[in-house]
Amino acid sequence: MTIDHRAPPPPSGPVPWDKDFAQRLLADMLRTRRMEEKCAELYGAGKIRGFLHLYIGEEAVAAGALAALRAEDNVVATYREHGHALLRGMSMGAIMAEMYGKREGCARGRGGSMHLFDAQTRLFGGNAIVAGGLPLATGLGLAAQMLNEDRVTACFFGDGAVAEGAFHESLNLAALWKLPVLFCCENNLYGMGTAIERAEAQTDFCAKAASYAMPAQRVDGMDIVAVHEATQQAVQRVRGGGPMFLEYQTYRFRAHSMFDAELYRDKAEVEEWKTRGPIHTFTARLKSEGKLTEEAFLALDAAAQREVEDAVAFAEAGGWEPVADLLKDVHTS
Amino acid sequence: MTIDHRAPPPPSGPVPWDKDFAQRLLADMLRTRRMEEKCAELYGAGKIRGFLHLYIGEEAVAAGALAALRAEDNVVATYREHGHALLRGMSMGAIMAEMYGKREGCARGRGGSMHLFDAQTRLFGGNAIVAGGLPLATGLGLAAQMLNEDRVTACFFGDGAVAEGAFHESLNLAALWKLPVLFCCENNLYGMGTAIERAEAQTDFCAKAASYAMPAQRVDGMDIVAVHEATQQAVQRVRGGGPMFLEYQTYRFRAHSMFDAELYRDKAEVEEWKTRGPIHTFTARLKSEGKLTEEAFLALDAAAQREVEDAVAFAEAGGWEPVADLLKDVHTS
Amino acid sequence: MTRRLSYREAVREAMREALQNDPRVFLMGEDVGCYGGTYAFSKGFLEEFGPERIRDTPLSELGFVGAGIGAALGGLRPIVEVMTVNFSLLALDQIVNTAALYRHMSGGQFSVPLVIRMCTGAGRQLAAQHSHSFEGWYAHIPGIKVLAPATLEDARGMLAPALADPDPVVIFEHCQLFNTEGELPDDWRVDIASAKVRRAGKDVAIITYGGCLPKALAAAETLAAQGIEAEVLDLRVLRPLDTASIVAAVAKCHRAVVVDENWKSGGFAAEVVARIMESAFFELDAPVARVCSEEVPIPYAKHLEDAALPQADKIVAAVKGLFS
Amino acid sequence: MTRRLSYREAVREAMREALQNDPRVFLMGEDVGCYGGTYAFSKGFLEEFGPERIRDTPLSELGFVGAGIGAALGGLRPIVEVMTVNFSLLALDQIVNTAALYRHMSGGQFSVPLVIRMCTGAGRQLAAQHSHSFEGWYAHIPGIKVLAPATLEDARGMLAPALADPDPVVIFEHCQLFNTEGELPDDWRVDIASAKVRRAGKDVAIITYGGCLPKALAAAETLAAQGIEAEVLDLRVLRPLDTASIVAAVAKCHRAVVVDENWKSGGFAAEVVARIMESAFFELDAPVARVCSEEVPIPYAKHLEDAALPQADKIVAAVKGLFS
Ligand SMILES: Cc1ncc(C[n+]2csc(CCOP(=O)(O)OP(=O)(O)O)c2C)c(N)n1
Ligand SMILES: Cc1ncc(C[n+]2csc(CCOP(=O)(O)OP(=O)(O)O)c2C)c(N)n1
Ligand SMILES: [Mg+2]
Ligand SMILES: [Mg+2]
Repeated sequence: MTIDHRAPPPPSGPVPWDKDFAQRLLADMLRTRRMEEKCAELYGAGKIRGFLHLYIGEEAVAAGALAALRAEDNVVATYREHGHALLRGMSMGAIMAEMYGKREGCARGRGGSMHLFDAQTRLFGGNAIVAGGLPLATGLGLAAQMLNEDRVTACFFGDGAVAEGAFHESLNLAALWKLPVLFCCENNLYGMGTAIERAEAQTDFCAKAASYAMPAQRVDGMDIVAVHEATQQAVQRVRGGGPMFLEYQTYRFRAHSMFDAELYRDKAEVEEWKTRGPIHTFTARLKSEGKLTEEAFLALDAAAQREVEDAVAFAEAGGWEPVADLLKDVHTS
Repeated sequence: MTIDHRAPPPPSGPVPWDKDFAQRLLADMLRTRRMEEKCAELYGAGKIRGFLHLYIGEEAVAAGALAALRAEDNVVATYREHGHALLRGMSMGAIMAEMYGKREGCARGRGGSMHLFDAQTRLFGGNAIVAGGLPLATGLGLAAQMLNEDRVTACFFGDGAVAEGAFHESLNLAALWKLPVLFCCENNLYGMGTAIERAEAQTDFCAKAASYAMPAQRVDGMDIVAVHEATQQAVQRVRGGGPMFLEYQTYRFRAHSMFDAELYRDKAEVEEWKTRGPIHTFTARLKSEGKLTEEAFLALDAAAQREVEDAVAFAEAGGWEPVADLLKDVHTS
Repeated sequence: MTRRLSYREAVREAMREALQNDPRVFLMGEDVGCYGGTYAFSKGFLEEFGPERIRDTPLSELGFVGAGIGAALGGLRPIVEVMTVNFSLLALDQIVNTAALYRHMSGGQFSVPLVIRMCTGAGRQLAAQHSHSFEGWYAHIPGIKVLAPATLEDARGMLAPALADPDPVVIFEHCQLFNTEGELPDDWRVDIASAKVRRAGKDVAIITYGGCLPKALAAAETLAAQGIEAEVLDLRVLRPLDTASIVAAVAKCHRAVVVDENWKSGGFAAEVVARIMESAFFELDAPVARVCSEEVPIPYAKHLEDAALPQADKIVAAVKGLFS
Repeated sequence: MTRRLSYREAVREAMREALQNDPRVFLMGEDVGCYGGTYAFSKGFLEEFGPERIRDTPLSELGFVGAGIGAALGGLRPIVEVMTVNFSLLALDQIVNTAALYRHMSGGQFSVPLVIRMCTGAGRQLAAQHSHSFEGWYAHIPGIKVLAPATLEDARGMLAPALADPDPVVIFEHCQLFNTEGELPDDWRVDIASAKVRRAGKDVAIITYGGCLPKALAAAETLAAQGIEAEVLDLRVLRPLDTASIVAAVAKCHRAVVVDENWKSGGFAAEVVARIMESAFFELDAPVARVCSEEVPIPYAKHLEDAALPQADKIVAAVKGLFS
């Protein structure tokens, strides 16, 4: 039952993509990273409040996986969804303004960090209930199937969610009805402070999927190449037939939320996983293949930083939803 | 996903028990059967009301399994628990009086058919919420483990319960903590009117158990010999180590409850399964081995019928809980 | 013109009509298909509309209610049948934390056009776990509408506006009403916004809904024979609550009894009393009384169950108490 | 003599004492162990009492609450921590249909000596899904007791009688109280049966509990400066509710405002109003007012969240409304 928390060797090997696509995905990770580093800072400054869950270290998953989706597909995410929201296509300004609680935010300040929604890019939230998004994703899949729409629903959730009854009921329904849903488990080894082997009698998640007769695959979630390729294939399979389960093995470099003293894991473990950081390892691979120069990297990074600055400026300049509108959007009319 | 609903050949083969034990288990099945046939009649006469779920056809499971337990073990059952209550040791009179709603019933008329409880024999109910007993059983196992008591908790539930989140969460907890719980799935192929292959993406329940790293075994639930032997071994294993899952393949001969028009299954299917009836096949085997004469059978049956008559007389003679005591037993004091 | 039929038939007609008129509508729940519906509401529908649209689910209340929410977001108009309110506790997280909050959390970007139907109430000797009535809980939640059809018109007429509503609607059908028969007027169309006076009176307002409506009407007849004319107000819509109709009835009668089947403490009747306190206090000639279930899990035995539930004679007694 | 400490420390002391005094007591819940408790209530306990008795659970609210019930039946005295009331919806079926009903369904053969603790309430900008207060729902259920410690004494003292109770007890700890500090008297022992007057007054009774108590006391100070002496009654025990103390406060002041953080419609305050209606109507010089949360999911932005919740100034305004 004890599983190995030590990081496997850093991702390496050839990158089977052209320069443009590879740089786009690198940029996606960089944009996410820079945005969240800024969020952490803004939290310290009291500009962002409530709970803030950073995705830092896990960027290869959202970047690699979302790039495998089409515009008409659906995305369902968790409270750790800044990356998913950004890379699905929300403007960083709308995200940042929402975290500020400003009316320029996607929910005009009602949702905050855990509730990023975007109808235009079919991002069905942000959800602060662990595993709460899975039944929803199943239903989105059902709608696509019954309406004969060619839409995959990608549903992201953590390893902790796997113990919830909602996981069980949703995977069974999706498999029973052969719904076009891709279950994307971001296994970062911990649910808050609880290591996976202290929460799961069976830590092999593929055995879990088998209990719903659902095909499953384990993927190195620190390797954006592996993530993207596996997700591409999975999405294709889901498009044609029933659901599939992907386990992305990843790691969160920061605390669970801004309140976490991290008593439950060794600094050394974190440091070891950092050597597998999705951004620097991918950067090195691209450089070694001649698909990226240091100048190009710096340009991408500078662009990301500028985007963050603009987003912050946008949020700062934003206004507050009038208190008179407090009761708005409880109902449609 | 289509599974075969046709009955396999009737149970046969040698009975590895001495005459006394074999006859006792036969008597257990007979007592249960006669009691429930009477219940059906009394329901028609309006003496028993509410929901009534008969176990007719499935008696080999409770009879065989409960005979493998000790007095200090715990039993958790469902709303289809008349057999479990009787064979765990409750008096038929207390059961019958409870179904009448009389004060001589085990819950003085408060519970009825679905809520038979007996502290003395450690029967923790009767539960009208599908899968509601599983978390409870897990906790009873936890108590035994923490208090260092040598108690197995046998938890009965149907195939329908397997789809519930409570099943998932309970099996994971029990396996994770290595609790002495025996999960006894009475797979009668239907949850109400829903055939198992229309409810479960994975109809191989052993694959389900594997997803909790829990040992599992499938047993012919119409064969009391198979049931008892497998349960014996399982109980031994549970006593020493962690939990185990047993799937008893059985069949309900009657409607789900007294309101069911049975639109969902063929009469022919029912008739075919009746050829595997646990009582007549076991009777035949015992006779062919010379462990039972026709006279002995008739004597057992007559005793069962007498017990039923006595129980009915007891219930008939019982009184009504005074309305003044309506609020009793909401709290201890 | 009117037509004789049962509450069950009225619900069936409403569902069939919805299924016929709108291809986005489908019915999903435990045993709605092959079994014919636990309470026979959908008997024959599987044959008529097929297994895609009459969708049997596994025993997974949280899962399939959540799937209904997702399906609604995805463009369908699901009618999700939760067999009984008792089992809806298992689905409450999805109803509260997803369906009800979704529109607000998304700043109005999404709404959830979902209808959930469930059987509620006691009176059939099904004992503690199968006799709940939690309408008051549901009526507490901003973001959903809560309906309690008690008449044939409402059984027939409430579904269409519920399905047309862009937000989640929960419909409670009381098990004691299914077999009641009556005359359905040809024009059975109803709103889902207002309370309705079911019997005019002037001496006391009996305010109720759902399964207690027939008991209130019976009590009113008894009282009439004794010279007390009761006005019976059927709330119909528990959220949003039609305070104006409550105030009007109290202003007319100056005395009121609130009747429902929730346990008294913290049940729905308390809210009605509080509204009267806030908006009609100076109209009152006597304190408002409540007739609710006793503070006990509902027992199986008939005499105990009867004693635990609101009954016409208890309503009569409560009304008389207001005049003594 | 008194001692300075925080609400959090008071809860910690109570738990540590229970763990030390009774080997049957153990603490179970998400992240109570390695993490040190989500709100640091059990920091250091894992080291002190070991992983058997400080038991981290998977994310399985229904499962581990149910396991707590079974463990209680099996002879232990579990303290089950449900991280917040928000997640308790997932466990509600086990709490209602098993824990609360068990004794009754078994005709008194079994009881369930279980304590469930949970964090409740809003005010920390955690938005709609993390800001619920469902105490009113729990207080509706026969078979459980519901406590709302709002003071240091209650934080320190309520756990022991709750654990000694043979039946299930649910304790709501409001998240806004955790860091409040004060003086704990040496004799902090308390009952779990009665309401308590926290401030004596004669002009108006402010009736509240939990996270709203400090707001009510602040309002009372403001009112005092304006010549209105408010009596502040802390209900403490929401089920069974101490009606006598409510009636006494109303009989003394003849005016009352009920304050809680539930949404107003169908929230706990409605029950308090209904009790006053039933038992103190003739004492009232004005209709009882309620100050509750607005009928909206709690929004994230601070100014909106503040506007959605009861606040001292709203209480002051409501009181003044009673005198105009
Ligand atoms: C139903 C529910 N229970 C508990 C929580 C509190 N909580 C928030 S995040 C979290 C850990 C979830 O872990 P995991 O699913 O692995 O996701 P990760 O945070 O690692 O991305 C917990 C326990 C919650 N939000 N919802
Ligand atoms: C949570 C819940 N959902 C629905 C029901 C209604 N119901 C009662 S029994 C039953 C079928 C259960 O099937 P199974 O578990 O296979 O047991 P069986 O009746 O076949 O013994 C259903 C749907 C219930 N009692 N509880
Ligand atoms: Mg995780
Ligand atoms: Mg079955």
